[in-house]
Amino acid sequence: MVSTSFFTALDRIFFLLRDWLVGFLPVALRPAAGVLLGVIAIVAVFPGFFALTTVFERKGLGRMQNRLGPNRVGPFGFFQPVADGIKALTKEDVVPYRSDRIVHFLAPLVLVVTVFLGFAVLPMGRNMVLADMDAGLLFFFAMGAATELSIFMAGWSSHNKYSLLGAMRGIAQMISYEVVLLLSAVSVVMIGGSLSLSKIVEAQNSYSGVFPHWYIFTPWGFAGFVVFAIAATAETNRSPFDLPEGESELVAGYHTEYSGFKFALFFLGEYLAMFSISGLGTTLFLGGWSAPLSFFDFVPSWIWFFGKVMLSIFVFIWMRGTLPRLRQDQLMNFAWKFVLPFTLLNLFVTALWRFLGEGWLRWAVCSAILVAAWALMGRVGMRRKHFGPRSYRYAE
Amino acid sequence: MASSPYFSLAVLFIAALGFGLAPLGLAWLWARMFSPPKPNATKNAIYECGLVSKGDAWVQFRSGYYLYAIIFLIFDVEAVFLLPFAVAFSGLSGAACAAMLIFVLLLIEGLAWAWAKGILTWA
Amino acid sequence: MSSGVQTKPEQLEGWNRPPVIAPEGEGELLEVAMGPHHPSTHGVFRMDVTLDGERVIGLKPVFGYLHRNHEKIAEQTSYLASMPYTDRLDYFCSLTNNWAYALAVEKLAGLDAPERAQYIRVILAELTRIQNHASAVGFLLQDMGASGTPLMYAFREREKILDLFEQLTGARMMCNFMRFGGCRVDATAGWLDGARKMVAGLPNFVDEFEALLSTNEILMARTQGVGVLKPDLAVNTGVSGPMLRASGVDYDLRKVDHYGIYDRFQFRVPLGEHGDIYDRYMVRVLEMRESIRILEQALKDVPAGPVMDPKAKSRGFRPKPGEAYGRIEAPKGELGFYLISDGTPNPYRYRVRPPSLINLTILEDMCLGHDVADVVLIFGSVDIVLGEVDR
Amino acid sequence: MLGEGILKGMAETAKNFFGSYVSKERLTTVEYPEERVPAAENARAFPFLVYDGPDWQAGLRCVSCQICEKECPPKCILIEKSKDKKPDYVGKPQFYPVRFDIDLSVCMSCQICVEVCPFDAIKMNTEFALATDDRFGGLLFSREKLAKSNEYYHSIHPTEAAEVDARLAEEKAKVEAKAKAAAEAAAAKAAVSASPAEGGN
Amino acid sequence: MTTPLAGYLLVAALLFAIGLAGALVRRNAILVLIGIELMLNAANLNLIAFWRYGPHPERLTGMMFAIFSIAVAAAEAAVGLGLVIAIHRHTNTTDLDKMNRMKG
Amino acid sequence: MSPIFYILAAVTLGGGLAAVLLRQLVHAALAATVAFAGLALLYLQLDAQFVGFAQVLVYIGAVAILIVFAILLTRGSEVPKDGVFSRTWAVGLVVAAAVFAVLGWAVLASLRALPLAEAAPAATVHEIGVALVGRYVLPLEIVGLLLTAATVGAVIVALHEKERPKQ
Amino acid sequence: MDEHLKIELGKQGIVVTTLQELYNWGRRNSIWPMQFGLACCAIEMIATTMARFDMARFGAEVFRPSPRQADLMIISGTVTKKMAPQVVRLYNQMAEPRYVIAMGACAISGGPFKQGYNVLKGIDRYIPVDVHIPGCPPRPEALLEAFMALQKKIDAQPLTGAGRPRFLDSEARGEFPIPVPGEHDLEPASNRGVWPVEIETGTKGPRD
Amino acid sequence: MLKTVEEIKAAIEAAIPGAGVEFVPNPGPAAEHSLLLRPESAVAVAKFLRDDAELAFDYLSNVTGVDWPDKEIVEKVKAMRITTKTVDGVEQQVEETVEETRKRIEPGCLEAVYHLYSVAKKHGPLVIRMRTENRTDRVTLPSLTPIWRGAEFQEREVFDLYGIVFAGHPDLRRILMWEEFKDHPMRKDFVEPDDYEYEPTAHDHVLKRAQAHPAAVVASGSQRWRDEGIR
Ligand code: SF4
Ligand code: SF4
Ligand code: SF4
Repeated sequence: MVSTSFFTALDRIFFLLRDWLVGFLPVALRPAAGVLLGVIAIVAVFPGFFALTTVFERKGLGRMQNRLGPNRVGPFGFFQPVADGIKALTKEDVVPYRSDRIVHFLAPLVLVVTVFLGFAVLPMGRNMVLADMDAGLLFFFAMGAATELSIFMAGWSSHNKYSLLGAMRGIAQMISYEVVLLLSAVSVVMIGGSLSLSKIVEAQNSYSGVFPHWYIFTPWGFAGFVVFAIAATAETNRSPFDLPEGESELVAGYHTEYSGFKFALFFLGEYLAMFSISGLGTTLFLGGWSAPLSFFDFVPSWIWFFGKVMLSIFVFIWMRGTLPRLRQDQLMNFAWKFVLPFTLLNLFVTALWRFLGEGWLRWAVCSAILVAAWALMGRVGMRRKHFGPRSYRYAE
Repeated sequence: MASSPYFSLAVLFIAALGFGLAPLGLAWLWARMFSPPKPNATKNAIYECGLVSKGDAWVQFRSGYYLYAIIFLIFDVEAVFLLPFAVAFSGLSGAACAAMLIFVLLLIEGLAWAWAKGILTWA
Repeated sequence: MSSGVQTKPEQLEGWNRPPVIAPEGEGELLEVAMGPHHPSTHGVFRMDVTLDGERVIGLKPVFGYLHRNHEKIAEQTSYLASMPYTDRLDYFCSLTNNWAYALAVEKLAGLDAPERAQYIRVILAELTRIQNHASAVGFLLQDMGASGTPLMYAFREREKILDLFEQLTGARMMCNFMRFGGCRVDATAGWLDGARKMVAGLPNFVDEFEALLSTNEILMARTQGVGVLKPDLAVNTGVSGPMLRASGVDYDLRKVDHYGIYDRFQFRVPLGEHGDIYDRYMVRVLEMRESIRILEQALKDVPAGPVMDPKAKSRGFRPKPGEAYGRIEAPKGELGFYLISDGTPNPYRYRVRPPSLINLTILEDMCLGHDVADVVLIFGSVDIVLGEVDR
Repeated sequence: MLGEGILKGMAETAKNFFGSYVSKERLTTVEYPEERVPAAENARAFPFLVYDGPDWQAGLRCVSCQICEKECPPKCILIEKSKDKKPDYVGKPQFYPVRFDIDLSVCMSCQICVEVCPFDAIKMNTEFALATDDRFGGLLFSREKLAKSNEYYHSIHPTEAAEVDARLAEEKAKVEAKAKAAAEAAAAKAAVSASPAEGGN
Repeated sequence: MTTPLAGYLLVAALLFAIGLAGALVRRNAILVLIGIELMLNAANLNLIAFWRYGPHPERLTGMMFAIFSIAVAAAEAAVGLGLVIAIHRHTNTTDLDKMNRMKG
Repeated sequence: MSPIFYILAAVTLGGGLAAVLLRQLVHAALAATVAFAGLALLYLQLDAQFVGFAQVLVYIGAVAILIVFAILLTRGSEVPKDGVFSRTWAVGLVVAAAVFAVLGWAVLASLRALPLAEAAPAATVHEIGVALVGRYVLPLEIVGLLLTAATVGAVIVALHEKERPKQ
Repeated sequence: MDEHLKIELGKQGIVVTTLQELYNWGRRNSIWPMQFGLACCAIEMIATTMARFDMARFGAEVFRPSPRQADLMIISGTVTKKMAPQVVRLYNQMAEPRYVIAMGACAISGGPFKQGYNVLKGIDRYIPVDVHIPGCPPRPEALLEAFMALQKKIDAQPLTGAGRPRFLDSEARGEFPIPVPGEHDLEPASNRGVWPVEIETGTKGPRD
Repeated sequence: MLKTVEEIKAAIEAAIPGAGVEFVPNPGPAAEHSLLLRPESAVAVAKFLRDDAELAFDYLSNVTGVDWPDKEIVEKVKAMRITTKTVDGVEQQVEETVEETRKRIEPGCLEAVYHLYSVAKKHGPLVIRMRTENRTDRVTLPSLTPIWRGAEFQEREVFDLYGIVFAGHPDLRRILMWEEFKDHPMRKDFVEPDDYEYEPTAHDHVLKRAQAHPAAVVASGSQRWRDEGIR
């Protein structure tokens, strides 16, 4: 079958490419060179992806707002990020006299490096993972934790009130949602049985009929995904959780005093974090690189992975185009008083899911518990904060 | 050596560092060659809405932040225990799970206590 | 100093000063200037905010960054020459400003506008109100961080209204349209048709807007119970317009003063109950709906006739000595003009009663005890325009 | 349930997103330099001086009465009256401006000069794209730059220009009629000048 | 220093000494706590090294101890820093010398 | 002993030394973070992957943040004018040096007695998980109790009286 | 001059030219305005970014609130004397290269309010302005027009040599003195370095 | 319905004996007559106006200042004068009436005008005004901010632009102009600062006004800064 082998080849295209390139080298160097190529691919692909995303975001937002968005620079405006990059490169680098120069310089680097490291454990296709580690998921979270430090460094070193306030907000927010992120991933690990992300994908890569066994299609998985999505948005400081950069109060938040390419690095870091967390969400709940329907299996796995990531990016953009921003206290209360308890509950539900065994019973029980909990907690929360729709009276 | 996963991590680390440093170096070079930086007292002062910045930004913050950090720390540690448990979960007996349940419930109790104390209310 | 002045600070009544809030936490107080260049202040406005953590315990508005000496200039030129300057007071609502000024001069000189001119005035004023409220809500949401979408929708509609303005008056924003005793030019039949068509599409827009926002949990959480203004305090502070009505006070000059021909139209005055930001938002949205009703009625039966009082003349206009205070219900509140004539071609005293400035009097009270982020919203919900605040 | 309102809002933006590909209503951008919104007939940007006939200097309607200068709210018109007179469109000798400057960097586009001019000599242009990096050279418009032909006026404000033309024609006709009547009367007078008892009206 | 274990142990000992010096030498209470954390970490390093090169790696004893130790150290840091903050609230200083002076 | 070990040791010790020596508290905290990171890498070098990452997660992700918050909460980012070292610093140094001497001697002296495993033991997360609820279940519960107690204790200590909302 | 050197120089010239082109292309197409509005004109500026006119098409919708990250200051509206020091300070705090568009009569000359005691008669008294847009307010299209004029201006700027813009010149000072509010007026009333008054005075004497 | 201004005056006088309210007619077509309050009793009267159940002027709409500069009044006066005249060779003291012109400066004043409405009763306006004794040193009036908070910013504005000092105002600072500013620009005799160095369309009255300003001296004082220039 020509077509099958063609698609298999396509699926493995990167490996074939790597092997071909590495083939020119002496055998002793080959593994190292292979790794190097993989790294280069990551370091090249994701920033490129970032550039594209900025264009798509600006255009997509434009479309939501009844306008076109950038379309003049290069074909369809796709050179816009290039121009932005050149501009950022040649822009003067202002470092306030009172700032802490070294930390000010290191902060964007720390951000970019830690975010890049997170990509190492993401399986971006069948066997396409740079470092398949036994504790991959933990590694990912460990790297995510380090980004908080870079935000603190940026905010503190700028010696600017808005920056520091923004950084403090950012850290408070990120640590709150990081707990949620971790715990919602624990559910998946409980069923998937591994911290290795490629194993987790493998576990989901099977089908009943044509339908895949993605975790999002289980009650606990769906709930986990919703919580994960909320927490991921907060982790990456995207709207409606973009408080650290809350333009309406804090000017530009922790990077107020950054200019030139250092600012661009923050921008890059933020987007890369968005990609990596989307990738993680995809891996944990959306079956990673596996095809959505069994007969789509022939499509190369990496296409599915990137497709799913793109989809989640679109949702990020979509939310940004729609939602206003929360307030700090609401954000914190939401994290600790709604999302976290719900996630903990989800842990128990996941355990229940295992102990109830196969059958419709576990579907019914688990869904009922989760829906009831969501509705009840939402209702109670809204009641306690006294908000809800209102009706109005008129004077003639 | 190259087969170790850490090797690829190290390479990635270096590459990422290079990725961050290279444009900064390029920008520095550009500034050296063509576009001289022009620092001056106003430009390099702290930005504050177009006014002269008053007071110190490094002020003392409120302990609310710290309280959240404590609870976060505890949950972080909890996750460190939960994750290996979760990995082993599918093969574990009910009793083992119960042991973990107790552990988790203990921490939840801490959370509930904090909630009741009103610490989880951001002021 | 002068004798006989007896007021002592201790005579101040309870509501005349904002409550004093003591810092709670052990954190240091942070003094932050928000403005004059600040992404969320609507123009060049500054608030010196004292923060205890993120809680506001002191707020001093600082004005004057856009003080353009409108009154002084007006006292040095003719009555007519001030008309284009009124456009630039509240630059969202040049037509209602025109009307208020024309009304005051008409009162001063004993003129009246003909029937058709009155209808055109009502149509323009209500269109102005719709675009103002839509933009105000859009800006409010912008402050809330909604990355522009509601504002874009508001401006999409606003552009349509501005097109109408431009076709009639020649300018998008600075219309300079009304004259003492009428309007400068007449509306053609084609224009009225265009206006009818435009108005027919407006309810859809308001529906869309409401679907986008009104029941959004984040919006509700951010706005309900924030920046509450009690009705008695609101009245004492001279607050007017949608803000006053959001506090539940039924005071709409269109109903109270019976100016123009508003008596002929059926419309209701929406009232809030809580006086918080959400009520201010909703009152504006509901007022848009009522304005659409007025527009539908007014556009249905515009009478034929002249648009200028034949007695009125634009050049060499010298009202008899005397004074007059004319006010209308502008989109932002009570806009008044107080004029003293000494019989010369220039007004002796020309004073604008700016609703924006006076509505801000209570800003500090509303903000105290809230979060910094709320300050921005409360400020946005007052709906001010700096051109009017500082004049 | 918590989240309903958010989903409703999301649906709204999604509608607009997809709508922008199919409906003009939802994609309102006018790509400016290539596409333009048709100018409204009444649109006004800056004033210009109307002249009749081919020669702008001879045909300027402005009689240098300086009313507009006085009435212009920000005082951005500067007129210097000529010493001599020249005939206007009806043949009446009038002063003309030897200097007529409008500082467009000050002009507030208020149209008051147009309103007060009794001679329909100054009108509003619709040209707005005057961005320049030269504040003094580029924005201080003198007579030469301000003068635009009546045809141009017709091309930008057809209705209004037609009205003005009609009014002027009417006036001219009136004046001519009057002149004719006067001439006739004079002729008649001359004819009957033999009898001194009559005339003197 | 032929065995790798010795290297690790020496590093741990050195780190321990540095931490100890920090704890003893610095005036700022927070830094003293950092010093203590370093000492605990040095101990952890010992645990892991002994686990890795010790006689019964399959029993995981050292490793498990290290994990528990991390947890305990974290808790210690939380409480310790909390104490520093509390003392700072009363004495308005984090300087141990000053604190002592104020007390006695 | 691979060169990597030396690099990591240098990073760790350098970070630790900097943490102790730097004047600016925030710098010291950041240096301590470097030391923590170096330690985590040493753990990885020792084939303790899980512990290494847990170290990063807990120390860099949480403890460092805690320290930083504590610094900002106590106005610690200003450098005190009257010196950063204790008046008894010499004594401290001597004690530390003495301790190091003893430890170093102990290490070198005792090593000879130890039988050493050279092969890397496999300690997968799974095994750790099993052990956690198996052999080490008692310590686990105790740690749970301890953590809860620590939460309560730390919160009570750090909580400001006035900030305690009335219930 | 020997051949070799000439070729070498020629090569360098080419390099510089391509660099210059790239540089100008980049900054021309990525002009991020500062989020900064002063008065009525600001509304038209906002309208320019809105759906109908959509400045985003030129890649200029990224309004940055911080002057560090912005390239273009659109002075949209009346600069009062109370505001002028802040405007100058903000301009000073922007990172080079920075451009200024004076939008509207007020920003150019004080416009309708130029007779006011608190209105600055043109921001170019204190900072150099790249493009002036007359109008009150200028139509959004006029702002787009000015934007394109600015792009053209950028395109014409050489990277080296005598004609290079101020910010590429290491001799030129980057700081513009900030006026201080005095008892009656701003002091000083203008910055002679950017406001070349002498050339113009006297050419138009007061009338009699 | 609202009482006439005269009736209100009577009501005030009945309620507050010795209030000394004066009726000021308005000759224009608007016929919004006003009441002139004496500074001593103004606060009491204002309180009465607000709290009286029938009047209930709970809403202070507008506060403004008016400047009435000193007027030079030229009048012809008939005066008796004793002159010595020689009548019939005898010097006599004779009284005779002569006309002479006299100039007299009528001191001006600053006036604060308040427009009151009632939200509760939906009536108004009632205009009340207060006058200072002169324009220079005795410019204090009582603040009505304690009665209507709506006056807070407006009184500050009047203070800023006219220089009326409102005693009892909680926060009387300049509101529109900067703190260092010295003049009160809305007064009729305010001379604008000299900053019309060059205008493309120079209008001499503007230039003249500018040059007459005392600040012209200040401007030349900044010569040093000018010479330094930049670049
Ligand atoms: S349009 Fe207005 S500002 Fe412009 S010249 Fe005419 S009168 Fe003057
Ligand atoms: S334009 Fe008209 S008003 Fe002005 S001077 Fe000429 S004729 Fe007179
Ligand atoms: S130029 Fe006109 S529209 Fe622009 S700020 Fe000035 S007055 Fe307002």
